[in-house]
Amino acid sequence: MPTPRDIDRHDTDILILGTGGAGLFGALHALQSAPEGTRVTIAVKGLIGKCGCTRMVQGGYNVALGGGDTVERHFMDTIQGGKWLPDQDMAWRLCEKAVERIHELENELGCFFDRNPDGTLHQKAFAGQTADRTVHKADLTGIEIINRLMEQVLARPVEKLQDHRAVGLIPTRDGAALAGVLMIDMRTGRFRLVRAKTVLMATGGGPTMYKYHTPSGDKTMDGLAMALRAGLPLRDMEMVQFHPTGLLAGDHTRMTGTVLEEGLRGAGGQLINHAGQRFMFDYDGKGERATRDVVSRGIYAEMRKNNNPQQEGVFISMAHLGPDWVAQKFAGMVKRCADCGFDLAGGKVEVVPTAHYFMGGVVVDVDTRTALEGLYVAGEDAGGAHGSNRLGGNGVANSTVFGGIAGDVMGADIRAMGALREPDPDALEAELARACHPLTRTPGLVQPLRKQLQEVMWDEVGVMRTAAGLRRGLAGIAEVSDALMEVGVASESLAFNLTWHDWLNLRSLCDISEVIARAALARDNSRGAHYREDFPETGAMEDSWFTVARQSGDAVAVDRAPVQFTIVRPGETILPEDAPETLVAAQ
Amino acid sequence: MRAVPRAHPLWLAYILHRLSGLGLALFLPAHFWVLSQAMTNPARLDAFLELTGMPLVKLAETGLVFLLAVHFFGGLRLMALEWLPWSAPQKSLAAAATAGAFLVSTLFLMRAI
Amino acid sequence: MREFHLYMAQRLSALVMAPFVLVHLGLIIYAIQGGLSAAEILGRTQGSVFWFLFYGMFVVAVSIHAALGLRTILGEWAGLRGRALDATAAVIGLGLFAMGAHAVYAVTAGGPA
Amino acid sequence: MTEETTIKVRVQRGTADDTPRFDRFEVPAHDSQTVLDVVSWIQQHADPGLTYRFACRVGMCGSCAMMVNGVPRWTCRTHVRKVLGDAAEIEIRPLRNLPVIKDLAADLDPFFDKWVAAEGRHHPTRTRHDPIAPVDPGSAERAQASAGIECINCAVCYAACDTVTGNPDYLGPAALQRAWTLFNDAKEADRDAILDAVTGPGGCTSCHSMGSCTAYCPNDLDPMSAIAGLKRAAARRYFRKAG
Ligand SMILES: Cc1cc2nc3c(=O)[nH]c(=O)nc-3n(C[C@H](O)[C@H](O)[C@H](O)COP(=O)(O)OP(=O)(O)OC[C@H]3O[C@@H](n4cnc5c(N)ncnc54)[C@H](O)[C@@H]3O)c2cc1C
Ligand code: HEM
Ligand code: SF4
Ligand code: F3S
Ligand code: FES
Repeated sequence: MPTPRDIDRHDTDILILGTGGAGLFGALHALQSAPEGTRVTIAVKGLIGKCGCTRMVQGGYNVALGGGDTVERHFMDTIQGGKWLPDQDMAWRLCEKAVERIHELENELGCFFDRNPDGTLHQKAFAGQTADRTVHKADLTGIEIINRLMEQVLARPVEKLQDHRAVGLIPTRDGAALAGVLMIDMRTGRFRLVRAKTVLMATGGGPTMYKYHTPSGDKTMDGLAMALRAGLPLRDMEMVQFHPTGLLAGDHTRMTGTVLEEGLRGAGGQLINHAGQRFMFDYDGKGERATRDVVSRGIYAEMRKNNNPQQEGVFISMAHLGPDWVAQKFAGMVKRCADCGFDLAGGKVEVVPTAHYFMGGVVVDVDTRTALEGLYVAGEDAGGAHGSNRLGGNGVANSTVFGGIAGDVMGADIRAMGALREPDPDALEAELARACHPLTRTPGLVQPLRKQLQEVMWDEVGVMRTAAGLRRGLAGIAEVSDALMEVGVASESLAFNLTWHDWLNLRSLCDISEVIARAALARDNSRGAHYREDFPETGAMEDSWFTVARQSGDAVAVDRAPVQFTIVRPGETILPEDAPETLVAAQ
Repeated sequence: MRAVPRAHPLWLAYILHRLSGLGLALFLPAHFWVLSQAMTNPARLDAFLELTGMPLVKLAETGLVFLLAVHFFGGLRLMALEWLPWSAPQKSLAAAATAGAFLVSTLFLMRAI
Repeated sequence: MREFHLYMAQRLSALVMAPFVLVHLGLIIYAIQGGLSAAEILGRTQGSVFWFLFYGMFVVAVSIHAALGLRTILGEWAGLRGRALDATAAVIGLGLFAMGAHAVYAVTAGGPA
Repeated sequence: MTEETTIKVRVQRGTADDTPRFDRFEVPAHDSQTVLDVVSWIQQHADPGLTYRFACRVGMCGSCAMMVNGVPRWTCRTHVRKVLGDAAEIEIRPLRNLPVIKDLAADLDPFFDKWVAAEGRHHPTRTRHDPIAPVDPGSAERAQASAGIECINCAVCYAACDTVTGNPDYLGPAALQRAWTLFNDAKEADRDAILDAVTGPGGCTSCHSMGSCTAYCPNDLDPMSAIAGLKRAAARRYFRKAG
């Protein structure tokens, strides 16, 4: 077993964890704002720019660019979409800075977004928006953004630690500041302690503890688990966004859970239940075109009515729109389905709601600073900007806006920071022991436990929740969690030992699953993505509060904190009096 | 050959062009040497040219002309592909070039016999 | 930039050769009927300024072209690099040129004025 | 699946230092099953030491490319049925033309170093404080630039190209295609720098138009034609300077 003496040590000035939109923008802006000679290091669980979810962004990027749309309108949509739970200062910052960020992406990084025939940017409206606001590159917006970011970062003098997994935040002895991050160099299996004056955590959350989930396989809530152990407060942890149409192809394939895009329903795709009937109009007047949370609940309810184990989900059917038209309009989706053996254009494809995005995260201020000096958090790891629900298109705006801000702020803050801080040896020892725990046990299979957790979370802490179910969920999580501590990993070779990392992934997922369930239990009303069958009311908007979870000793405590309506109060608006309700032409 | 699992028409055109070029380049010194005999030793050249009547040598000769034809058409194809702005990869061109090469060499063979 | 010049030299020499090859091929097909003889060849070429220029330019072009072609192949398939590669290609090119020039001289010099 | 059938798989093992060896596995067959699922099953159930790479699971990140029966593919988007055919066995090896880190995980650093060496990044003419450049989406130039823009840098083309195998300096199809995209971008500031970068040793002139890049790109992109575009542009510049 490695001891602290076996750890490789490495020093830098600015350390960035993760290379999604937040991490890469953090790196670029840190290079721009930090004094000459500052060392910037970027560490990532996979390869730079090739993991994480920013790459997977399909629909696009929300930004108000005139034509009637305003930052105020974007802000109001964000607040209303988040059911008055967002941190209003963060939401404002998001909407305001997105304008500059999209210019930066186009002008400085070289992104090319789709144009109108007159050469201006094309913008469309996602559900829940009152203006054509979403900038996009066909339905592969994320690839364009992350590739351009990646190539700019690769060409610059940053130190690259690829295949490096962060396993623990190591504070100073007095606990007042962050000293460094303990990592595993996955290629060699050796530990590496990287000290830095400032650390940006941008590991992208990722609700992959659900049986059906969309995010990339590398995302397993590591960042939030590390923050929890470091004693940081986490907010809105019950808020898991489900995308209504994930592919269902069996539990033996990684394809299961991946997204079939929103546009299919927008274009007139029909959802059909096991009895062969359209059902969404039973739940909402907008039918299949209702918002994500409503459609997800509709599908989930239909699934529960059906006991046929051969057919778990419902079907999405496009054929009535004309197979040729579908094949042309949704070429990418049709090909993706065809590759795994399904005919989206002419047949029907089985779908389920799938865990997509995590609104909860570390409590931060508008400058991405956290309660721990030296630690900054941006992107999906940070809570607050979306409240109880994220609008489609606000996710990548959030990660790029706040990633850039974090880079700027770190570059400025570092000027006032003297020497690197000394890590607390006890904390280091504890994190080391934690990561090495499975190496001391008899080897066993990790995957069945991951499946067990995913079933529990889906059944009890999923689309619809009850107090009794959440308690069963907590018991189930504890069972998996305890069992995991008895499963070992063969330790002859730790070099690129994926099974060890599977174990660590599941460790993070168990820890955060518990927080999700506890926060869900604490919220005795239904808001946005969180739906309690036993408390279907939203509660008074005026008295909105959000949950704050913290590790205290061995337990997780969940408190309530009132939402500060610093910009607008429920029932009011900051739009001019004569502003129309929506600028989007009716479908 | 290791690369065979990845064979496709354009790749075959490439390997054919390369092997024919290589073959020609190896043959060229011999060709020059034979011709040089014209001055120093015409009899020897004649003796050598006699040989070209023999079927085996004929076959080899055909092979050489074939190489030249293949390489020639392949080369033109390549330069056309690279320098003229084709909208899509012209696999048919590759096929046509090979076909043309075959045509020429069969013509040659037929007339020679 | 040097790499690019070599590329251009190879392509341009190929273009120069293209008409020569056509004529040469035609000639072979024509001449081979009824067998080849030294006298026949020499009768056509000796003392002809046209054939001297024809084959002379052909040889110059092919020396450049083949040497550069072999340079590529030696680089990719024999792992030769840098100085060694350049030197080998130069030797091949000069060698081909010397032999070719000798051959051209042999078949075109002297004869009926 | 009514009856329990299995798929025979041969997997290359070992690190950069070892001589590669092959391990054989029998993996339960399913209706919807990709090559990545097969590899994952082996690691999750049969041999916990097996190393491979993946992230997005849907053909967007290009992390999962491997050689499947000698052909480079995105394993996450390759249905087993497509490669099994009549073959009795599937052979899976790490991506060709790149150093192996361990088992099926290749080191992509050379690939990305070449992306950078080909000047594969935008050279700006505007800043974040300027308006966004209007661009006619229907122009011919834009069509050229857009043709290769959806490349996900999976290195499948790089693994397919024999010129890469033979010439370690060769920048390869993906990097060159990126350069061509930038060259045609109306917003690009420094086209000469791009041409300079791609006409040096290992540049576009090393390509023999063998077309394996285009034949195997899972995204249906056409790097071969992009490289031809660079050759054309370089030749044009050459004659312009000479004339
Ligand atoms: C399929 C899909 C479609 C989407 N479509 C849209 C859309 O159309 N519009 C929109 O606005 N949003 C969309 N989103 C959401 C959007 O992708 C995310 O909100 C955003 O990209 C998150 O960015 P990030 O930088 O925080 O994290 P990510 O981009 O996910 O990056 C996280 C990074 O951290 C790394 N990492 C994780 N753990 C560790 C560790 N322990 N150590 C080191 N590194 C680690 C990861 O490998 C990765 O590089 C979509 C998401 C998905 C999954
Ligand atoms: C007897 C004459 C010739 C000889 C000995 C010869 C030899 C060669 C050789 C050895 C190569 C290298 C092959 C490779 O790189 O794969 C080559 C390449 C080439 N040849 Fe020829 N060649 C001859 C005539 C021609 C002619 C007449 C043309 C065209 C009209 C031509 C066009 C080309 C082209 C375009 C290439 C470049 C191939 C590439 O880069 O992939 N060659 N030649
Ligand atoms: S061109 Fe195609 S094969 Fe090559 S890296 Fe890009 S997407 Fe992959
Ligand atoms: S396969 Fe290679 S040689 Fe050129 S056409 Fe493609 S890069
Ligand atoms: S896992 Fe991302 S492309 Fe296959």
